[in-house]
Amino acid sequence: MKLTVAGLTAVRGDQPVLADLSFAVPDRGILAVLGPSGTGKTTLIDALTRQLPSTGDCRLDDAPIDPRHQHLAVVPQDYGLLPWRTVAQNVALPLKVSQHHRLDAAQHQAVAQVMAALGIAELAKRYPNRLSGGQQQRVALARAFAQAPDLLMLDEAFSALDPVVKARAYQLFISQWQARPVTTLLITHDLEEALALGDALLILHHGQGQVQANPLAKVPLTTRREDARYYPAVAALRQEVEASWQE
Amino acid sequence: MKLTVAGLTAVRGDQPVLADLSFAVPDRGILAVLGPSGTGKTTLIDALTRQLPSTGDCRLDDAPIDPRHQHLAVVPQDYGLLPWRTVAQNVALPLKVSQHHRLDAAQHQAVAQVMAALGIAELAKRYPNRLSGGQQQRVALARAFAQAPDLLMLDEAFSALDPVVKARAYQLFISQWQARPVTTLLITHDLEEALALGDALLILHHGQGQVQANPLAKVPLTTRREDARYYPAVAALRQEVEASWQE
Amino acid sequence: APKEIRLKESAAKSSKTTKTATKDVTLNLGTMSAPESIPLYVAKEKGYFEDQHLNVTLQNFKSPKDRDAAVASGQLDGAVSDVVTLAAYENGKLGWKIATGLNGSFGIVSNQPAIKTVADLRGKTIATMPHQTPTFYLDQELAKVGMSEKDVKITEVAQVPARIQLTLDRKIDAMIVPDPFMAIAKSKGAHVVAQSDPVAYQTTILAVAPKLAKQKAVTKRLLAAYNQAVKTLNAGKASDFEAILTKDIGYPAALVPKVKLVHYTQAHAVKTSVLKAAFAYAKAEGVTTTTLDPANVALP
Amino acid sequence: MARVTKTLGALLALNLLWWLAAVLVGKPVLPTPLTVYAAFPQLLAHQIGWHLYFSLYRLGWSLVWSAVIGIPLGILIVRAPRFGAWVDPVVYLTYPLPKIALLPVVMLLAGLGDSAKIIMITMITVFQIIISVRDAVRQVPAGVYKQLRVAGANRWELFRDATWPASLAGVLTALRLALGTAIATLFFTEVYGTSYGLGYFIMDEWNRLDYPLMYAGIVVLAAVAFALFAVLNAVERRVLRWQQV
Amino acid sequence: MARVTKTLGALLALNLLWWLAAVLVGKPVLPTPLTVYAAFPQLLAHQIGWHLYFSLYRLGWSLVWSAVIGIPLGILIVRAPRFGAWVDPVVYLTYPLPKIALLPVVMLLAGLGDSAKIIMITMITVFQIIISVRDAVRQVPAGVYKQLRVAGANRWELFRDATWPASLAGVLTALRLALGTAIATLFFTEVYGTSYGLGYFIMDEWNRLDYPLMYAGIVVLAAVAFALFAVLNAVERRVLRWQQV
Ligand SMILES: Nc1ncnc2c1ncn2[C@@H]1O[C@H](COP(=O)(O)OP(=O)(O)OP(=O)(O)O)[C@@H](O)[C@H]1O
Ligand SMILES: Nc1ncnc2c1ncn2[C@@H]1O[C@H](COP(=O)(O)OP(=O)(O)OP(=O)(O)O)[C@@H](O)[C@H]1O
Ligand SMILES: [Mg+2]
Ligand SMILES: [Mg+2]
Repeated sequence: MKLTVAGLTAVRGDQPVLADLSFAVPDRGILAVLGPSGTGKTTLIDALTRQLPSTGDCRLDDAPIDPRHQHLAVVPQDYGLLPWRTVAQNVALPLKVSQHHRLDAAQHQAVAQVMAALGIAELAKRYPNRLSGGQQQRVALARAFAQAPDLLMLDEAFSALDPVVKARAYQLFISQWQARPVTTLLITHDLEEALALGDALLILHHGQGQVQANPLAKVPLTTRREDARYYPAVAALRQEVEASWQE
Repeated sequence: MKLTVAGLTAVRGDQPVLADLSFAVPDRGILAVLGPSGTGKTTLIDALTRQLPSTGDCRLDDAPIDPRHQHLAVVPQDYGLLPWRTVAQNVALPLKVSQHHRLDAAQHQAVAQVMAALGIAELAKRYPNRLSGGQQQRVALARAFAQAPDLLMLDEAFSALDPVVKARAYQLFISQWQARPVTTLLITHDLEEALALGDALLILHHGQGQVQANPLAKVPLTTRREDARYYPAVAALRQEVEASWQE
Repeated sequence: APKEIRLKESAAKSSKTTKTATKDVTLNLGTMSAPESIPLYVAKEKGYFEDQHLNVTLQNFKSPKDRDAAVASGQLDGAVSDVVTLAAYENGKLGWKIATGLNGSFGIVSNQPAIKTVADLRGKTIATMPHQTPTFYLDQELAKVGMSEKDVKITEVAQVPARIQLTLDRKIDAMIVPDPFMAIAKSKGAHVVAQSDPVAYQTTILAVAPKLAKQKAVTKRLLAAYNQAVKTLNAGKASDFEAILTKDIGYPAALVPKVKLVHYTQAHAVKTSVLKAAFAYAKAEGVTTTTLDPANVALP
Repeated sequence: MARVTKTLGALLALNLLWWLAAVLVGKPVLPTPLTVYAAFPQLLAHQIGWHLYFSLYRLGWSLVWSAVIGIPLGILIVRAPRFGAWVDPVVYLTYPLPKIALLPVVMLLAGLGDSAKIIMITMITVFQIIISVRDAVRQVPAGVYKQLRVAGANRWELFRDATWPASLAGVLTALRLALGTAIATLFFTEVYGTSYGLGYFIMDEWNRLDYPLMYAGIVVLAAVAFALFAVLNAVERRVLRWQQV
Repeated sequence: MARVTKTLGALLALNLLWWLAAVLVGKPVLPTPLTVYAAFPQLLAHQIGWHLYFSLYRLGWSLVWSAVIGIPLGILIVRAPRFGAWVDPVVYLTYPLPKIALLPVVMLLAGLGDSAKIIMITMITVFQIIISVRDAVRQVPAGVYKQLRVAGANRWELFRDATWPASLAGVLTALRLALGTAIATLFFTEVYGTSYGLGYFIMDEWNRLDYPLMYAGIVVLAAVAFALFAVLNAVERRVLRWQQV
């Protein structure tokens, strides 16, 4: 579904964070959101999911965004795992909650598959406080991937992973996305990640920003990181970012 | 001070995590610790700081490590900020606690400087639950940098920072380290980071690992990232890591 | 849950098999753990109430407060009470009447060897319940030797056993308690300085709710059963009623052989002079705002 | 096992202290443990079983009622803030009322039997449950609701997956407090309209100044309470497994 | 402001309910609010000021004592586990004892004066404080100690910077419960050795069956309690500022 954000304004405490922000993500588009720490990336997700009061018009296709009517999935920056639910329960919970019903056998299997792909199958019965940081992040990822949302939001969702697991998680994201393309908001500090996964980039600064195309947008997701232009583009992006964020 | 770890063995729950691990970090050395998610990097810090019962012999110079007798500083993976203390209080706290006394004027000034360098000076009076993820991490970094420890341990301490702030934090780390070199354990998933800051690398896997020299160890910290060999070394390390972690 | 009533009946079955015929009138009477309640228990145990076609339940109360709560809330048809409390009932506009005077008694008890007579109480600490019958009695005793409440130190101790203990430990010099506490205190070494005569001086009463007071025939039957019980009591000796004395009245079993029952009197009206004095006392103590008319509280 | 030995040790220590206190006081009002334990056989003759039975019956029902009223109310005050803004002051105004003063009203409505007693104990304990559950629910960090809300959880799901597990420890504290208080109030709820119950028994023996038997009753009461607390602790260990690190 | 209007609304609603109940019951035992408020002028003649003063004096001291004993004990049980393993069973065994049964012993040791009353109220409330503080401290996540320990904190610093702020909300709950309970127990602690105190006043009017005046006393008690609760709430808002998101 197409995500349209128009004139989004949000305040944290008494400090304005998002100032009349407008952008759009086409159906099945992946928008990578970059921006300095503390600029309002997480706030953007909170405002979109209505966890934070905000003004402005946020729509999925034609309907205003509402978690009770659309299916939203988020990997929050702090993972947001419920400490009193096991890993398996945490992964299954939003799916169960969003359909207000137990999982059927096919869904159970899908959950198990996602967990296996992220290497947390053998942790299924553990409680979150017995996991390492990266394992917790993978649980949060599995939880998002196990759903079939209308809008997927990842808030620095790969930051605590080692290169190998990260690559595997990218792969899983790509294959899931290819099997069932979903409009995605990908918040990251990692320029490589933004280029590797995003169709377009939004560089957020002082509560505002413009969407710009990813120079590698035409290269298929699966081969992008092998593309010769990848690392030069990272270097170019780094320069742009550094230039724009120095005040 | 020289850190010597001999035969360190630690268990989490009923699962052995560190198995007879031995390594040494020379005085003023920076050891970058890499390893797959869930392999025991955080456990290593917990064992060294005696937060987790373990067997083996861990010494700083000749004395067994003991937080009550040596001055240890940690940036934990989950930041470990006290929610009931403001940013400024959080930063000052370990310093105050380790000397069992209030800060003197010089220390207050040092604290303020570190906070300014990390761009959190204007957050001084906020409580941690009103900070963004990256801001929290910077508070944790400031807290560690404000101390003059015998052993500094950073657990993925730059993971939530945007490239600009991260570069600034690297710079701060380097300048602090040059002003007062300290034996450092740097846990990271970021190969660039390991190469940029580490003297030596420890790739931890299945609770064991060998220290290997950083190919760039001879290049000064300040110029390392501009060194022509930097990116090829990253690529090489990536290959080694991927090869060693695939089972 | 098994009903407690049934539990009691099975315990009491040894003495008498219950008649199965349903009774005309059901009455709920409140009793205190004091000798003036004994005739009621005897009437119940011997079946005198049943003979009068009364189905009586006796509700024992450990403290006057609980009894008065039950009285005020209309849970009781009659209750063992006293004249000053009756004034409070009047003050609360409950409309309760006196069915008969009872043979209760109070004593001034002390454990100080120096206190032998009421006159020795001058300046001493006396524990009681202020503004209540025990204090009313104390006032009259003091008046007899030309003293008043001002000449002693009255202190309130609501919990009777605590009162006894304080006296025994000489934390206070004397106290006013009714039987069986007097007996208990005596058995622990205290001595009685003065004691009201349960026959001549009657402040305890059986009071009845307005509804029952209006049913002349029923009160008559109630008092008939009472009189029957008094006869039985006066004919026997304390040990004949051991179960009642220990279980319902609260005498420690060891004391029963020493208990001497008073000579119980038949149902009768309380002397107007006593009522007048009690009501005057109630007015003086602020229990009531107006002086009550003794005629108003008699059965019609 | 270690817990059991520690408990036995504490029991022993408590008895020693008691014995010491009794010897120091040296009055019948505080008999030594030996005197009291010697009185234990008499308890049987006094139908201690029935006293126990009736007390447990009254305790059980009143705790069930205060839990059934208090826990939902405590949760609602926080989770339905508009409702809470009305109920909160009502709780503050009614909690400290001396419930005994309402005895006449309770008797008026419920008579002299078990229901009056159950209502009294419930009235006394329900406020403690409301307040401690409310405070526990208030301490639930806002973060735990976020994921569920984003997933479109309804009120029931928010309750089942966040509020309830997050405040369960507080609920158990509330029940512990209520249990202790309920037991301690037996002595003034079981003194009318009954001749059974541990409260009645203890007060009756007190009235007779039979201290050894009175203390024997108190010991039984303490043992019962301890057993009930142990049950609550076992429940807690089970339901709060996830907290063990 | 909104809170004030809600409170006033609740007050009004409570009075309406009371009025309705009184009309339905229709007995002097539950007078209507109007009758009770009409009796208010009489309170002055009854020296309500002194009754208030004495009750507050006793309440104040007993709460101070139970806080001074209960809070450290509750914290120590958790933070000094070896000590706790001994004390915990003692608390469980002694909490439910009917404290009134210990009245003779207390009187023996402390006489009839204010100290006996303060001891009684303290004995009743201290256990609630111990248990709820203990449970609050137990819920402090282990993580908050880590940084301090790594920095070499001593016991006092661990307490000052972690245990205490983390369990402060629980401590305030404990004080709230203790306050409510303490007020509710005045009615049986102020019935010996005194002619002053709100508990005495209420019981005395009960003895006279002067229900309007008795309820007037109860209303005063409720108002006092409400004011004290409001103070506690204000303290809480101040010290728990860091929780506001
Ligand atoms: N509290 C705990 N109880 C039991 N097991 C634990 C606990 N914490 C961590 N573990 C397990 O111990 C192992 C090592 O965890 P550790 O946190 O040291 O990993 P790590 O190397 O830091 O990983 P990451 O890079 O994901 O942070 C993991 O398998 C984890 O599941
Ligand atoms: N609960 C809060 N109350 C008040 N201010 C807040 C709160 N949370 C965040 N802020 C402030 O709002 C601003 C935006 O925060 P946000 O979390 O959206 O940043 P971000 O872009 O996600 O940063 P990061 O990359 O560090 O996660 C920051 O300046 C932060 O200090
Ligand atoms: Mg963020
Ligand atoms: Mg880790």
